[in-house]
Amino acid sequence: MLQLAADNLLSPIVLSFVLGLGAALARSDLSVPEAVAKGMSIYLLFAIGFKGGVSVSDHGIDVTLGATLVAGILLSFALPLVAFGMLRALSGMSRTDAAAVAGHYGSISIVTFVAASSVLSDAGIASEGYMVAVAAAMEAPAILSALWLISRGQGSADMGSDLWREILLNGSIVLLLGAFAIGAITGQDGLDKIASFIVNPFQGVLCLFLLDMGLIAGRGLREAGVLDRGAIGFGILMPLAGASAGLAAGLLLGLSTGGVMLLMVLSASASYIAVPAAMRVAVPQANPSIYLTLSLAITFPFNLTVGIPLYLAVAQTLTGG
Amino acid sequence: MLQLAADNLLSPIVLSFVLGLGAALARSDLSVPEAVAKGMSIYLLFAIGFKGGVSVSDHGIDVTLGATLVAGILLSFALPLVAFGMLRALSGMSRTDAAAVAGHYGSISIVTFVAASSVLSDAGIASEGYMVAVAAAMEAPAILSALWLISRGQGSADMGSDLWREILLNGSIVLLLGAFAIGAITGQDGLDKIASFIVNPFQGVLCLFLLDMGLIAGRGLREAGVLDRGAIGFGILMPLAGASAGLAAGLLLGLSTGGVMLLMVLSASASYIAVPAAMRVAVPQANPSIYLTLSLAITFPFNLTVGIPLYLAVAQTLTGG
Amino acid sequence: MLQLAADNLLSPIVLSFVLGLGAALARSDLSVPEAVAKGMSIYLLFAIGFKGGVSVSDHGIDVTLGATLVAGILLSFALPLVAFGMLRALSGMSRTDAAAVAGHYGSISIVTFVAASSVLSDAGIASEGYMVAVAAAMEAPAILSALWLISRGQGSADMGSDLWREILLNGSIVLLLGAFAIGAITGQDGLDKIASFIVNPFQGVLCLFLLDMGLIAGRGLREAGVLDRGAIGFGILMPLAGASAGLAAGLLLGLSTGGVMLLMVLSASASYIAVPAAMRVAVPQANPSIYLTLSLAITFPFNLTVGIPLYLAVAQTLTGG
Amino acid sequence: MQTHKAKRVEITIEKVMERRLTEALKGAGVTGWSVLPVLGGFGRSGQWSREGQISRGTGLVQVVCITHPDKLDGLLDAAFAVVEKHIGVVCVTDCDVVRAERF
Amino acid sequence: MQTHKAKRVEITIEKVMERRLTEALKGAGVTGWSVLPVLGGFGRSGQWSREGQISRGTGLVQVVCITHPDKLDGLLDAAFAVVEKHIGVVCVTDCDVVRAERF
Amino acid sequence: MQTHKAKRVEITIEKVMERRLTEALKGAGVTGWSVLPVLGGFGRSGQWSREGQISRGTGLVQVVCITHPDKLDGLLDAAFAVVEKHIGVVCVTDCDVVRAERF
Ligand SMILES: Nc1ncnc2c1ncn2[C@@H]1O[C@H](COP(=O)(O)O)[C@@H](O)[C@H]1O
Ligand SMILES: Nc1ncnc2c1ncn2[C@@H]1O[C@H](COP(=O)(O)O)[C@@H](O)[C@H]1O
Ligand SMILES: Nc1ncnc2c1ncn2[C@@H]1O[C@H](COP(=O)(O)O)[C@@H](O)[C@H]1O
Ligand code: NA
Ligand code: NA
Ligand code: NA
Repeated sequence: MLQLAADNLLSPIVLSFVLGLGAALARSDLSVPEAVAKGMSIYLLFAIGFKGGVSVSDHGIDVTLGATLVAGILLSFALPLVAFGMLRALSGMSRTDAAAVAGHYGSISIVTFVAASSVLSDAGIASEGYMVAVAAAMEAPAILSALWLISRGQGSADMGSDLWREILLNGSIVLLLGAFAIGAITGQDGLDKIASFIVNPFQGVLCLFLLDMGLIAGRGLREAGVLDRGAIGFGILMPLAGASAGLAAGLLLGLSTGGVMLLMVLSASASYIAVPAAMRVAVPQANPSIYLTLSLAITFPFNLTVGIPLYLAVAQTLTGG
Repeated sequence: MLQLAADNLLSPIVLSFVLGLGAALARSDLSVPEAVAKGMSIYLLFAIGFKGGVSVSDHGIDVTLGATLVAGILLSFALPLVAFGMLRALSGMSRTDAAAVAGHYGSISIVTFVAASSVLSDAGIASEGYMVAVAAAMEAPAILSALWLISRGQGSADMGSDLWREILLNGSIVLLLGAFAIGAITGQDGLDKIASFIVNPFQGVLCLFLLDMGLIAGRGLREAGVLDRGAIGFGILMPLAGASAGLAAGLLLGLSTGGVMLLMVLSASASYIAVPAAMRVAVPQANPSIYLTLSLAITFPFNLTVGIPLYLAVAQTLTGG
Repeated sequence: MLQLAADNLLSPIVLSFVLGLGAALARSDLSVPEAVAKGMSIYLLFAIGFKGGVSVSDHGIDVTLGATLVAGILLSFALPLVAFGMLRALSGMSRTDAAAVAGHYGSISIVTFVAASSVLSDAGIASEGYMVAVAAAMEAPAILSALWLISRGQGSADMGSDLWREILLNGSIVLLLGAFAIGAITGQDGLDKIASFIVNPFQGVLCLFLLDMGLIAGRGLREAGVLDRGAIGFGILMPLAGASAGLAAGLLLGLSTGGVMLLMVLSASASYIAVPAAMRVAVPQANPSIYLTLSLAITFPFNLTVGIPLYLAVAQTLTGG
Repeated sequence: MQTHKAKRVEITIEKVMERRLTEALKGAGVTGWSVLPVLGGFGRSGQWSREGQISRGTGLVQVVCITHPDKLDGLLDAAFAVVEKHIGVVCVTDCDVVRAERF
Repeated sequence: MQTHKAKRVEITIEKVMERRLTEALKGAGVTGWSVLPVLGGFGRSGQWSREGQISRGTGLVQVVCITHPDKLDGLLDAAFAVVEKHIGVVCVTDCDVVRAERF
Repeated sequence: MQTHKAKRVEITIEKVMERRLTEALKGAGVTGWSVLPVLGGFGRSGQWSREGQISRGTGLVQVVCITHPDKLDGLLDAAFAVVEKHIGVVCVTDCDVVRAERF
């Protein structure tokens, strides 16, 4: 377990993140152009989706696929309520801000998922290929819960008729599910054709992407003054709560060791793509610095460094994997 | 033949295109940054040019090289006249618009060529390496024909003294021919040094590039209202006419199966890079929506999905390859 | 030696540079988007730094590491004085411009270093992994010498309190040293994980990067009118002087053949990233066209085509390697 | 050269609101607009920069709309309805245009 | 601070015409200009966006030129000769500059 | 719609000077600004373009700052102290803003 943690902390991907973090904190002008960051994120989504699809085409559709999708959706609905309760107890932030933050923690961070998958494949631990689809399914429901929390208070949320289409068809969901479908259709043959693009260089691209995430997290930390102490505590406790819920669900569903760990990671991670965009449109009065800083500068680093090896160790112990 | 068509339709590159198309039609916000799209197109041009050059350096210059170049240039000059006649018969568009469209169909689409090459190499069918140079040679002559068609009518085309330099030295021609020359000079040794960059990941990059082409085509289709029914029919019939001309030329020249198929593809495809730019400068009164929509949203998808396997089957049958 | 020069001149990387140069001189519109160029430079810095670090972790820290670092720093301080003297003798440029140029030649060009490393690895010649750290150490001291030269004259240099932090923490130094540290920490294990990203495609990416450098150098040459004949002579003589100083230092330090050659390359090359930025802030009255044209359009091409094989031949002869 | 009075309206707004704003402008009958990128900025909600951004929730654009003075009030009403609760700046300048029939 | 009257001319034009326009501006004796990217827009010829564009034929830029009022007419004539048949917008604003000797 | 007089200051300056300029603006008490990219340009120091630039020393940005007329003088003094020795252009336009309390 300690060995595992050390291995994880000293892997190129975590160290690349730390490099970016340090550079931003030292106010270096190191930066990754927006277009390059977007390009890498397209690459990662395409690759992880495709590989998930191929794995489903290899192993057939598991009987638990449907149940796991439902579990993921329920977790995404339910976790914001937990998060909201915790935030109101721990932190002095406004009801609206707390609800907006809560929405982020019900949803998921795809890069955390990608990093966890890459730890699994390094360790040679298999997982259900359809977890990619579960990740996609967990993106949006949390937004509904957040808006419900806001509308229950005095605040008002502005759900234009188009917002739902935008959320459900946002680029990252479409790309992830689309690549998943392509992988499932073309299977191992398709993978063979493009493996030297989406498999071999994957970890290297992930390094550079995490370098950029580190830069963003570091810039965020420099503005961490928007967070009170309770909020920071929340940013570390909530992933543990989420992971526990994911663990329980994964064990109930009888997922493999890798699958349990990935469901923990999804539940523990917080969105920084789909949910912020939806919140800016629907709840402009909520302060974006709060939810982006918590998600990117507190919870993401925590999951990447401590969370992933911890969740894996727990999943291994409890599934006997 | 049916098997071939199915294989092609279910390949990762065609499915990636379909994904982009679907995402754009569903108005997802999925998008590829302009800089990334340009970067991938530089990569594809460099790789395809280089590999063509290496193949020439391997097999020596074929006696038919010169004849094929001349044939390509003649096709590029002649096809716009065919296209113009067809358009005037089928569609109600203005003389100027028809001439501008016609210019696009005499010229070529390098991505269609790239996709066809990749189908050939998947199927293990060889082709003349110098077809890359033929592709470059076919880019520009069609522009002259289009301008001649316009000036014959009442319309006027504005050929500033610089336009020719711009057309002949446009980035994609220079890069394609330059990489071809580098490949021809450095040969197999050069290829060995950079094969893991330009050969192995090639199909994967092509997938992402076609994803973007799908997005563009899909956005185009949403504006397909600018096209009347006759114009849409033209967008499908003209590639067949072009391919037939290319087929005749290829058989006359005695090209290999792969070479015949590539000449069909070049003749069947329509430009969306060099010609639109020239038309915007020289014939601003022609409506760009018409020629871009036809070329990108009708003919490109047709060639990618139906055309390429069809042309290959025909070439195989008639060359006995 | 002639063979070596020919091999170098006819390698894909040099030919790619020549292609870019020719395209720019012919005023083609070929161009690489800024974001893509920056992305490739991040890739190259990360890869070269990482591999240097891995090599240090493999071979342990050489006793000469410290001495070589000190030598590099001294060279960076001293070479601007040589350059300034030469410029005042050869060219009619103003004292301020001469001092600004001199600063560039004390510092280093990381792409020249990368190209030289790739020639070494092609030739199977080993070198000290820590030369990457020496490269980083040589970036900044020359700036101090330049500012001292300017302040000694009537000119004034404006060293805001922040400029030093900016120079020492500029993105390329941070990335190079950071990747070096990651490579040193993760060693061969880390390299194995990302080798198919940072090792295999390296030369190919370098080709495209040099294509862009060729475009920039070519655009620069079109404005070479800002340089008098003496300045152009300086742009070729100064690298030879620098290389001689580097050679002497390398032999004194007892570096390997590859190490001597790399120290020559560092001393011979001129900055175009860190120093221009510092000069724009501190000495805005110095003309950027002069120092950028000299560095990018004269010295860089000279080193890439003639310098690198020459320095390698000399290093091999004198070290018996 | 003959020029005509017009109004140049420059609206700095979050990228996520762009489509909503331009729909509103269409509704107000404007004949065109252009969207320019914004790299970063500073305002009451702090400082931000586009570099390395991966979140869709951040980032601004500038929508520039040149319009006939008679349409200004309608345009401002429509724009303000969108911008009101959101961060952003609306700035109107007098200008002269050629080809007035276009606006 | 001492300022001087000047004119700010903003020309939105297709990228393929950029060099022709700036050559014309040089011919009209202007002392400088800046080119800004345009991400997308809407006009009589429809709506367009730069995202994922690979065609060289599309895409706009904005050329901003600050000039002395005396040079305005020459500038507009020169610019209009280029823009006339092409899509694009020309918009002139009064402005104040420091360092007037530069314009 | 109720609008208020304000000033739009547009400063075109080298990217390396951006932070120094915005710090000076903060010092002068402005409440916000936006930074726009510049792709290329022409001036007394020649022509340049951003394409393929790898040097950190080149490249311009445009800093746009909308401010209350009373703050203009302080802003110009602060900006000019930074811009003075550097290349760049400062251009001030009258404008109208909604939500005047913000500036
Ligand atoms: N006075 C101003 N001048 C120019 N841009 C501004 C101004 N105030 C705000 N902005 C822009 O609008 C964004 C949001 O402003 P705010 O709503 O004040 O946080 C800032 O980040 C700036 O990009
Ligand atoms: N009134 C306007 N205000 C701002 N930009 C405009 C306006 N009209 C046109 N444009 C820009 O100019 C482009 C071409 O316009 P048009 O020639 O009307 O099709 C549009 O796509 C916009 O980017
Ligand atoms: N009159 C002008 N109008 C607009 N931009 C200008 C003008 N003069 C200079 N610039 C911009 O400022 C940069 C530096 O100008 P200069 O200091 O004259 O070399 C140029 O490259 C342009 O981008
Ligand atoms: Na979660
Ligand atoms: Na054709
Ligand atoms: Na040097």
